[in-house]
Amino acid sequence: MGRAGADRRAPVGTVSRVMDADFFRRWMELAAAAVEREADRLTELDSAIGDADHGSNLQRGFAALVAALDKEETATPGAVLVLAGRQLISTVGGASGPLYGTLMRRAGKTLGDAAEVTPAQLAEALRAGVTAVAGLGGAKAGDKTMLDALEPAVDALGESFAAAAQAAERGALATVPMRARKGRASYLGERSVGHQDPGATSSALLIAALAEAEAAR
Amino acid sequence: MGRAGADRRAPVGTVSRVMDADFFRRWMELAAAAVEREADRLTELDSAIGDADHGSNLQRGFAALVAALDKEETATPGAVLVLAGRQLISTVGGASGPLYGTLMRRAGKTLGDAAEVTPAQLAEALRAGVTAVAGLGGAKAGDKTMLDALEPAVDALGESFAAAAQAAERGALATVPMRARKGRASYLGERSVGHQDPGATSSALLIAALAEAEAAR
Amino acid sequence: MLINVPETVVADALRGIAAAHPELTVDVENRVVLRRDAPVAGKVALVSGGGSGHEPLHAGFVGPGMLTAACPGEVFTSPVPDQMVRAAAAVDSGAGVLFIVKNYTGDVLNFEMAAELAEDEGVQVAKVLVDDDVAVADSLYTAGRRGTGATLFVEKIAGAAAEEGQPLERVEAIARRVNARSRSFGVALSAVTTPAKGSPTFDLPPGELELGIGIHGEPGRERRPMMTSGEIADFAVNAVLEDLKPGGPVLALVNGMGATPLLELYGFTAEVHRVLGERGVPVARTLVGNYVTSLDMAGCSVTLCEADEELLRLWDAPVRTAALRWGR
Amino acid sequence: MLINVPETVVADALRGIAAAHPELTVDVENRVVLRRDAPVAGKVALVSGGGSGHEPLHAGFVGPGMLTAACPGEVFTSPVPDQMVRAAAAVDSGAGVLFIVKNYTGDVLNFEMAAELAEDEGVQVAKVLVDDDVAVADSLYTAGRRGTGATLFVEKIAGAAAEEGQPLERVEAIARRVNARSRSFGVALSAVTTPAKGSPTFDLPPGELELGIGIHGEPGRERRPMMTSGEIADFAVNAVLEDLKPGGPVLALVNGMGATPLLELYGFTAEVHRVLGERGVPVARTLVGNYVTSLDMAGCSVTLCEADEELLRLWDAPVRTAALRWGR
Ligand SMILES: Nc1ncnc2c1ncn2[C@@H]1O[C@H](COP(=O)(O)OP(=O)(O)O)[C@@H](O)[C@H]1O
Ligand SMILES: Nc1ncnc2c1ncn2[C@@H]1O[C@H](COP(=O)(O)OP(=O)(O)O)[C@@H](O)[C@H]1O
Ligand SMILES: [Mg+2]
Ligand SMILES: [Mg+2]
Ligand SMILES: [Mg+2]
Ligand SMILES: [Mg+2]
Repeated sequence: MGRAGADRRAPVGTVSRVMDADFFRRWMELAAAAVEREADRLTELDSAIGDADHGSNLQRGFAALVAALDKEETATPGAVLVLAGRQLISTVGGASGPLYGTLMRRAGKTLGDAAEVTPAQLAEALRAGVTAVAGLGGAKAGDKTMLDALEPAVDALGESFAAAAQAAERGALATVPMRARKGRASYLGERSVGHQDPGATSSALLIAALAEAEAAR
Repeated sequence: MGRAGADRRAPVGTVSRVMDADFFRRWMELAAAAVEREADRLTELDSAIGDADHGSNLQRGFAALVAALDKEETATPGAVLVLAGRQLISTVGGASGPLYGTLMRRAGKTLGDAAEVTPAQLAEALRAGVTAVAGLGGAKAGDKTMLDALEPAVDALGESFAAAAQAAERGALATVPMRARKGRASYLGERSVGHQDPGATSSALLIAALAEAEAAR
Repeated sequence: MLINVPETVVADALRGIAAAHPELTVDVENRVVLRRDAPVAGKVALVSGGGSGHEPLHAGFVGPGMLTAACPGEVFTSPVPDQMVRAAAAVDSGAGVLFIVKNYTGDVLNFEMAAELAEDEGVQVAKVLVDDDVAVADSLYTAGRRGTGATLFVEKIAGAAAEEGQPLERVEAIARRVNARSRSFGVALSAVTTPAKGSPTFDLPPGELELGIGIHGEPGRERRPMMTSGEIADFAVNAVLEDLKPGGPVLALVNGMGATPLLELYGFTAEVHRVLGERGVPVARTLVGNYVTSLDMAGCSVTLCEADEELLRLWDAPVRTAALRWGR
Repeated sequence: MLINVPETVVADALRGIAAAHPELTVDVENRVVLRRDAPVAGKVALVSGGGSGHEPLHAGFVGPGMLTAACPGEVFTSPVPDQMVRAAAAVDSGAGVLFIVKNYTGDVLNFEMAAELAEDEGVQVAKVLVDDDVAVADSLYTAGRRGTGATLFVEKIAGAAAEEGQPLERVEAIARRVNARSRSFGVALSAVTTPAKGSPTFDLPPGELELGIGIHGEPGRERRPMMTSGEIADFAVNAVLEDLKPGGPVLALVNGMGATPLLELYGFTAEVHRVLGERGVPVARTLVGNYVTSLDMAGCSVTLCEADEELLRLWDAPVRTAALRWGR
């Protein structure tokens, strides 16, 4: 169904254009740049309901990821995401490291070794990634985690990357009134209400970077 | 010479009236009250160029002293001062404990077991006490210590207790521009300049209490 | 802060540990601290780790009678799987490895990934989760109770069992037993400043305190006007006892969060003993000090472990680490 | 602050020490902490003491191989002579007592009075003054160098000599030698708050530090904009070396002032070793931790002691106290 939506827009937009490894590398670079730019804000959010490290965790991880992409050969979109996932797992730590790492790795593995992938294939791969994240962390929508940004984003991906970015951003904002049920924000109980989830916020950055990569072609 | 001055004023003042053990107990009680009242200021002064304990040190010591005077028999002025000195030594600690304790003990011993003493005898006894303090601590006038209040006070005692109190107060104020050469303020070197010495300040309280005791008769 | 730059805080500390402790092997690049004599033939190895900022936990507990290796993450950030995989490979004598994991999502996930990878490499791995903090409800609505002070009890007692030559299942079972019988409650008198953030993680005015805090600078469950040491002891000990209900003597850890002077901590210890006495709980052993800390946070925690003869014997067994040492 | 009321802080702590350390005798009323087995037949006894707020110094160093008794005063206030007289009478086996006194006017005067009184009671007393802090010029214009970190070296090494059964003159001579060969330099990153005052003893904004501080919350000789751990190590180690000029290997104490996280202290240790390496000074032993503290002050000090074979042997000798333990 996401596919149908994408196909419908194809004649006027660029959404249905296939994406190669270059595109995925650019996505990762734009994501790294966004994390770098927003690191202090992410840490600030994590300071309110967590342990004040989300920004520096992702900064370290995405810097390592970009460096690895510079050094290692990645011929396919899948290879880019698998390498990205491995790097995040090996350098981020914390809760977000294994979760984001798993997101990327599973998405990459789902893409297989195709040299080019369609938006629909990407949407499917990311959905598999998000499912893996839910499986690993045991969270579901409304628990005030990254899933609250990722799930709506994946749902909107078929429409357009820009729509996905908007959905992710809305999802992140929607975590503000939620009471956390997973991760360390859950320790706060009622006191977690009124703060935006740092992981949902960084997820929105990640999807925004995808829309940026798309817009820049 | 101090004596001559005191004698000159005798016809119009009360200075030459002899003092008994009661008088000395009252002096100690008034001193204790003054310390109690000014403890925070003494600690504040000690906080600037020392270790922020002078007020609580003397509070503890003078409270113990008053309690001891309540409990133990003291028949003579000398006995009052010896007991006071012993109590200060056993309860104050720090630099001021042994120094004030020695001042009192030596003054008390100098008074011997006379039932009543004259102002001149008290002046002589306190001078002996001050000399003992200088001997014990190795400080001299201008070193920014209690001696800078005690020495001028003893010099003025022959004139009147009120004059001694004024001299002590002036002496304490005069420590402000001094650079400390003894006690922990000396560690600060030039940075000790501009602060009033806590020990000189408490010495001024002690002599003021003597004048108060005198005025109250 | 006494640091160079936030980015090198952990590596700098590891270089310092290497400099001060020739009895340890410190792999600064890969962030693993090992007993120099590891692997120890025939003995089960204990690997723990977690975010840095809780020192001496865990690296200060590496040595005969306690941990075989520690894997320090970034400040307040779980280590990555690569560290534990490397540690496990380095310490496994063939008798297997016990991972001691504090219950935080990040620690759990990273240790889980590491266990899978280590097992792929042929290492037999068992895991024990430490979750002793009664300030967090152990319910569907939380990530479960946090691991705090009981980690020290688990590491010490399981370490003694391993040193005795007990097999992996036994060491694991003892570790689980210690955790099951341990509960903690913590209080913050000031917030914590991490190197990366450079300012306090939350505002806590001098006249207030946070009840039910963890060890990561997160706010607690409740803020109150300052309480006396005695009132805090009443609150903390009762919170622990309500959950633990010990039937016999306890091990007590009176733990400082980092910036609380030992003088105050000993005064608090007196109050903890008073409350335990009032509640009729005998105290078998008391350990006082800054052991499971939260950087420069002022505050304290109380951990009680319901002892039995075996646990007491293993607690008293010799230990020789940087931060905990007794016996011959 | 984790206290009841300022007036009972020291007594509360002593009750806590008694509760946690059955191996010590604690006379709470008279403020003396003793080895339970004192007097130890045929052995010289070591008595130290000073203001409280420097824990674990001194009570944490009472035990076999170190102090025989400690006399804690009020916070930052030298103890009174009565305490040392009582301690000396309780620990003297007939072999005499060594008073270890940090060089502060108050400590010097109170220990002097105590020595006279104890000698009147027939106890043979020797005294050693510790004055290692190079931040204070040892001149006519000061009360002389302060006693800080070297106190730990003196207490440990003289304690080992006494434990070996050496006579009073020898133990005293060794203590003097340790002091003569030791120098310290300290730095504050925050001011200290005493229970009695309840607010910081001086204003030190977060971006500044005080160089050349003591352990009583007094400001230092100079205030500067914040320096890195490496720059502080350069400054402190060079200040010590300028005065000490060691011809051989040194013992190093990298000491925390109380609120500096161990993580940071180990990072600083790495920098201290770097500077010593650059200056060609070999390090025989390194002790890292919060040992000679100043309540909740953040900061650190470096103490170096030029070692020789005898001092190293005595340093390595077994010690069994609350805060320092090694050997069998
Ligand atoms: N169980 C979970 N499932 C999904 N996301 C989670 C889970 N636990 C935590 N997160 C996400 O991780 C974010 C925190 O990441 P980070 O601060 O890097 O790790 P840590 O909490 O270990 O310090 C949270 O804001 C949340 O979005
Ligand atoms: N050597 C000395 N001779 C005379 N007075 C001294 C000497 N050293 C210190 N003092 C006095 O003692 C005062 C400090 O007393 P206090 O704060 O109670 O003791 P401490 O300095 O040990 O904390 C100083 O202000 C000074 O007046
Ligand atoms: Mg976090
Ligand atoms: Mg003082
Ligand atoms: Mg974290
Ligand atoms: Mg003092």
